[in-house]
Amino acid sequence: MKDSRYIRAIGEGLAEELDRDDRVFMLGEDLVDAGPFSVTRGLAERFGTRRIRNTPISESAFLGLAVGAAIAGLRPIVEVMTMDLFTVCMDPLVNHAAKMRYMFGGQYSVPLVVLTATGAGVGAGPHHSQSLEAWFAHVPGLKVVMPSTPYDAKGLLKAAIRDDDPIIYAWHKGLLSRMGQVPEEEYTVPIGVADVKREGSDVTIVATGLMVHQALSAADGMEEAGISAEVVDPRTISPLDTATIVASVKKTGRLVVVHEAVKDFGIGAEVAAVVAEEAFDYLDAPIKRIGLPFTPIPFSRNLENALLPTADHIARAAREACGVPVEQ
Amino acid sequence: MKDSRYIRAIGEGLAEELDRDDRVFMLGEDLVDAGPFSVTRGLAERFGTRRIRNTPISESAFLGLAVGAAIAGLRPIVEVMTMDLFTVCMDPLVNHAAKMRYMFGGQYSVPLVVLTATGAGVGAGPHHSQSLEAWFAHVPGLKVVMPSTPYDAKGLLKAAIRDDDPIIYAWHKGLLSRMGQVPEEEYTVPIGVADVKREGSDVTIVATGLMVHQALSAADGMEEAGISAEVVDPRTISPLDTATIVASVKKTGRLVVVHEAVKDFGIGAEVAAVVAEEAFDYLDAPIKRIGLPFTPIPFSRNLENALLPTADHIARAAREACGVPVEQ
Amino acid sequence: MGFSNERFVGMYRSLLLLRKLEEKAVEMTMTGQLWGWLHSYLGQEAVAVGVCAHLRNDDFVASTHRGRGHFLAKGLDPKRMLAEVLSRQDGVCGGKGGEIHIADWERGIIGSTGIVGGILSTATGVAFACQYQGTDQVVTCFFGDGASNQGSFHESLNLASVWQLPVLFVCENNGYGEFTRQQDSMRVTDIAIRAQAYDIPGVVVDGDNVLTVSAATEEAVARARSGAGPTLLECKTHRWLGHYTGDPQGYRSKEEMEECRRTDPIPRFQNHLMEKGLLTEEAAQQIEEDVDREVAAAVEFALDSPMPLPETALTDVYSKAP
Amino acid sequence: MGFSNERFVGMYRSLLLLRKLEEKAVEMTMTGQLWGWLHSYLGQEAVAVGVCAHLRNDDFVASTHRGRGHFLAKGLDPKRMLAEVLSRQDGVCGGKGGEIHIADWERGIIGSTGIVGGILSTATGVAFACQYQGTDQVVTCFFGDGASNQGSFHESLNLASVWQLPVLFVCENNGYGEFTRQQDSMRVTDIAIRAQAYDIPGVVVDGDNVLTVSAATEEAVARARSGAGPTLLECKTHRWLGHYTGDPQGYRSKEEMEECRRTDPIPRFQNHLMEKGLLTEEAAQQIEEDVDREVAAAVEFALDSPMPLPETALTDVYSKAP
Ligand SMILES: Cc1ncc(C[n+]2csc(CCOP(=O)(O)OP(=O)(O)O)c2C)c(N)n1
Ligand SMILES: Cc1ncc(C[n+]2csc(CCOP(=O)(O)OP(=O)(O)O)c2C)c(N)n1
Ligand SMILES: [Mg+2]
Ligand SMILES: [Mg+2]
Repeated sequence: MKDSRYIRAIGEGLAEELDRDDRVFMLGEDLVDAGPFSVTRGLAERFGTRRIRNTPISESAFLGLAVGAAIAGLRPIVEVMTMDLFTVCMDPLVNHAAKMRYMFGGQYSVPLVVLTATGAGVGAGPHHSQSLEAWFAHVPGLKVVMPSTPYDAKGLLKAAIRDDDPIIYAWHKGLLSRMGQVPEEEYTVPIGVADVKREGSDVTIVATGLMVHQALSAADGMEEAGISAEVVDPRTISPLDTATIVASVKKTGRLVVVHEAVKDFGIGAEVAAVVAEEAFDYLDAPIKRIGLPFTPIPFSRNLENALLPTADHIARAAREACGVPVEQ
Repeated sequence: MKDSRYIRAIGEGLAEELDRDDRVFMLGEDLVDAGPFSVTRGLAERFGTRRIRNTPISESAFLGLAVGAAIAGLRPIVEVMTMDLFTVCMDPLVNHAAKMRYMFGGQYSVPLVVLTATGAGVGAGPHHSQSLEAWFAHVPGLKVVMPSTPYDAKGLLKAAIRDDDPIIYAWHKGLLSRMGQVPEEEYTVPIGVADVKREGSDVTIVATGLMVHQALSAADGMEEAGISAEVVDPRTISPLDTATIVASVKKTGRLVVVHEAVKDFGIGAEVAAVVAEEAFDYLDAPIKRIGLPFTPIPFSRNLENALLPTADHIARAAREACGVPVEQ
Repeated sequence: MGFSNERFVGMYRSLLLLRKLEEKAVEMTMTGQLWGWLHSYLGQEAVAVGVCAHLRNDDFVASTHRGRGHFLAKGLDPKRMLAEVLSRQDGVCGGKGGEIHIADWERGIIGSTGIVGGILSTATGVAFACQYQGTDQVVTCFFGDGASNQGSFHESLNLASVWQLPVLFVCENNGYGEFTRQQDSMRVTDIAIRAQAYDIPGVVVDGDNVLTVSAATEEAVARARSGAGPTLLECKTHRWLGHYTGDPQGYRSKEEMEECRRTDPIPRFQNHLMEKGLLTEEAAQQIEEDVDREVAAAVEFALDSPMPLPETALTDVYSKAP
Repeated sequence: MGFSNERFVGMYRSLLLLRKLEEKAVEMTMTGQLWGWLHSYLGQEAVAVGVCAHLRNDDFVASTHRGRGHFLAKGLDPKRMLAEVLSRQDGVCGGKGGEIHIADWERGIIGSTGIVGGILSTATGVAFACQYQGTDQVVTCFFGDGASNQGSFHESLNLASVWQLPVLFVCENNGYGEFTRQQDSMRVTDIAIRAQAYDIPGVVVDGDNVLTVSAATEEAVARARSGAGPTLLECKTHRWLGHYTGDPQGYRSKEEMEECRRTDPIPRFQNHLMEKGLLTEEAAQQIEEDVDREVAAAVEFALDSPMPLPETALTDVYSKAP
């Protein structure tokens, strides 16, 4: 094991897979000069511009091109700079990548990874801060992963690149410089398997992306109040590992779901619905959901901060679920 | 009251509002010749091609154009032929129509109605059958309505045209020729208000679009088994009338949610989550959700039929919730 | 063109097969044997045949909702194609795709999709893979005049130009997008002029003449194969029927509907072959009978094929079943 | 151009205001007083000033992430603009928009958004409303060279052409989209050539010369106002700094970065005015002092303005609060 930053772990995952398999290549805006987030730093020098390509500002065409390349046997990794920008390229993803295998009767697969930055909190404003994973999770044929640690970031990325189906890999801008342990040796993290990031017995907190860390700090803070919180990180949003979530709730009897996307019609609703269906008899309290209020994300720092879910919100909800509310 | 077809009710709603207000106009492909679904039949003859316009096959630009026209004081109605085609025009809707009022500090509104056909069951295949309302319901700034009867179709349409914010109006292809009572006199159906389509005391069935009718027939069928089902049609998906739904579940103690969209991460999850949060103590059974299995929609009639939710599915779920399962 | 006589006669046969199979499909739609809508290719056959005459087996095509001509010309078995149009189990996509969504990867048919313009970038991507892997295969992407107003047209042609990809963009200009005339959706007469926006060749040909289509294609394919990049080829042609079978065509005059059949590519090519002495009356007769037999066999095969098993509705969503 | 002397001097003042306010904003970013990134307009001032000189108060502009020049030239109060860039309560959008998302409807500033190419269709829609309502207002839509590769460019220009809408598309070609050179994202040298795809005029001018920009705009605006439809005007200009403030510009040589300042529009125009006797040293001095005062006042105003109240984060989502 070694200590590594999240961004470094992503870079390593990319480099290792590019090294392993010539069919792997990358497309996106400004990748050669490492893009605004520097995720691809050093890759063009090492692998050349045949494999690390700058594109015109034509997301729809270059994502569609990647779909074609994937069908023809390559394994493209495409960067769509931020998740907000999928609005200009939903079609190659949703109507083509996701459905071509099915509608043509399984004649071919579309092994494609779409790398994208999600998340708010960095002053990027209404058009560069959205979390839209719920859209993609609702599309059969796609998979969606959201790593919260350097370990998961590298392991899920490598697994995604080796997977035969189209995958959205949404990393969080607020995690870029977060440190964590990463194995020295080769490993992958399986797609579709949740991770219990902290064990506990009183309440289950299901959290994704940056919110995993808010949930962990809320859980730490609740210890002194005598509440033992379990934090489950689905890691893969679709297919969702409902077994792990349901098992946790059966153990704790209480559920808080938290994500950074707007609460309404977000992935937290699916988690809550699954539990209300499959662990109903084990629930001791109403399910709580936490997410962004139903508004776009404003630019101003203090407005943004007024909206984003925090450890404090999570702790309050968890304590309320446990019948130990904080006095106001 | 008079008997009217769903399609006729939509056409009347359009004509009345075009007649009432010169700022109202329509854009879309082949509207002048009434489009493949004939929703706009007769309108070009009556209102001329200044107000009923054919567009090039450029959904992104003509929807964006409508956003600009709305900002500048007009009240556009845009047709995006089927809901599947939003994949090529999410940006003007999600990043522009939905957010411009907010991000510019409320300087203007974007009064825009986007008419679109949703739904499967007519052999339209994987690219013309999807129900994607969950995407739009997850976007702050947008509203979403889904009328299930001629009455609601006309009333919601007129209300939507008069509303100052962008609204997706998703009508169902399978309802086009459905008959129903429509008032002779002027009326609107308020946005954001659910309708209890059938009263009952044992189980609440929340259903949208075409599924309202499947739910009603399931409810009728359950009567002989002594189960009294209440059918709630939200009519507006966003903002969702959670008060009506929660009140119904508080009365019945049981909930089945059904929609035609794929079940996973669909709007049924939100309904279930809201109830699991707000009516938890009133629930006597696990919440059941019914929707399309997690697959694209195939072309073949018998494959399509194998996937679509039916009255039978609904009845089984409702009976199970009530503890009166059908023997297999 | 350095084609052998047999090759020319083969093209004639191909035109006839496209025509006759399509007439049959239209008839089956009108008589309710076909579920869904049919977007007839009648009248446009010279484009598919003229273009595909220059493609190798290992080259690729991408197609549209009006794609049966392209599929047949690229070698898709008429039986399995018709079975798919009838959404049967033995259809080339097992009944999941139907009329509009057809692929046959083994024959280099990438696919056709229901999103106008949607396949252009996919096709460009297959061309990218050819270049990336250093093969000399080329990709042909068919699309309509209406599709050239989609953003994907612009972005895909630009991308193909920037990377000089081996792709031939064939715009079948039949003058209509659904019920709307070309002149109501753009002010240019020749869509080929749009090639200038990407600094690639833009060529206009009579799309109802299989020889002019073929000659222009020969050049464009050679160009693509040699690494010199994409071409935009506009073929002016005619859609004999409505947008789909059953379209009442209130937007089109009777005269126009008759007029547009005047340039029928089949008698034109037949006359040419006969004048050149490449085809005799007897040979033509023989070919026609042969094609009739093939069409009849396809119809029989398709109608005999069962509907797909309901449980197959759940397969093929992912590469590995969960 | 039939401009009065005052008008020319006003343009000079405007250039100076854009430059100096922008220098200040860059400085404030480098010193951490500004939250977020800043996309500097330094070097491109002649485009905004030359174009907006021909717009009436009731005309419209739509802008980009690099929009401060357009806003000021169209009359946005520097105070309220800078306050928005600093995301303060008195910002023209109440701090919700910030640097990239600014509108001032009262001054005909439709808005700028974070989606490259996204505003082109919106702007076209405002032009549609002008035509629909029979006014003679015109809309100018600014965008970059990189944006011309987006599908929205293609679709919007085509739509504006089909309906002959009163809109002027101004492409500010600064040779880069973020860190990528124009020649790596398209093979055409002049983006204006793309106008041919829509049968509208495409004009190329030296964008660092306020007079050539102004002359071309005059013609295009007159055209639009008279109902003759859209124009694509390409202004070749230079982005002095990186894509955003702090961009290390590893992709650009030192020489290029120095070289690109050679065509500085301000001394060029100043010399011209002085040669023509329209500006004296003293007048220039006076204007500069005046502009300095205005910039200082804007800075003071913006820094004095409080951060927006947290509860305003929840307002303005819908027209009526639920
Ligand atoms: C993005 C999109 N918009 C609209 C449609 C509906 N539609 C199907 S075919 C068609 C016309 C296409 O015209 P053209 O490209 O000229 O092809 P043709 O039908 O003439 O072969 C339209 C508008 C669609 N399928 N996809
Ligand atoms: C659709 C979209 N793709 C990518 C980006 C990221 N991005 C922001 S500015 C920019 C470059 C734009 O280049 P250009 O249009 O030439 O304008 P300039 O920055 O040179 O003024 C890019 C790629 C974005 N905001 N939107
Ligand atoms: Mg056509
Ligand atoms: Mg630029």
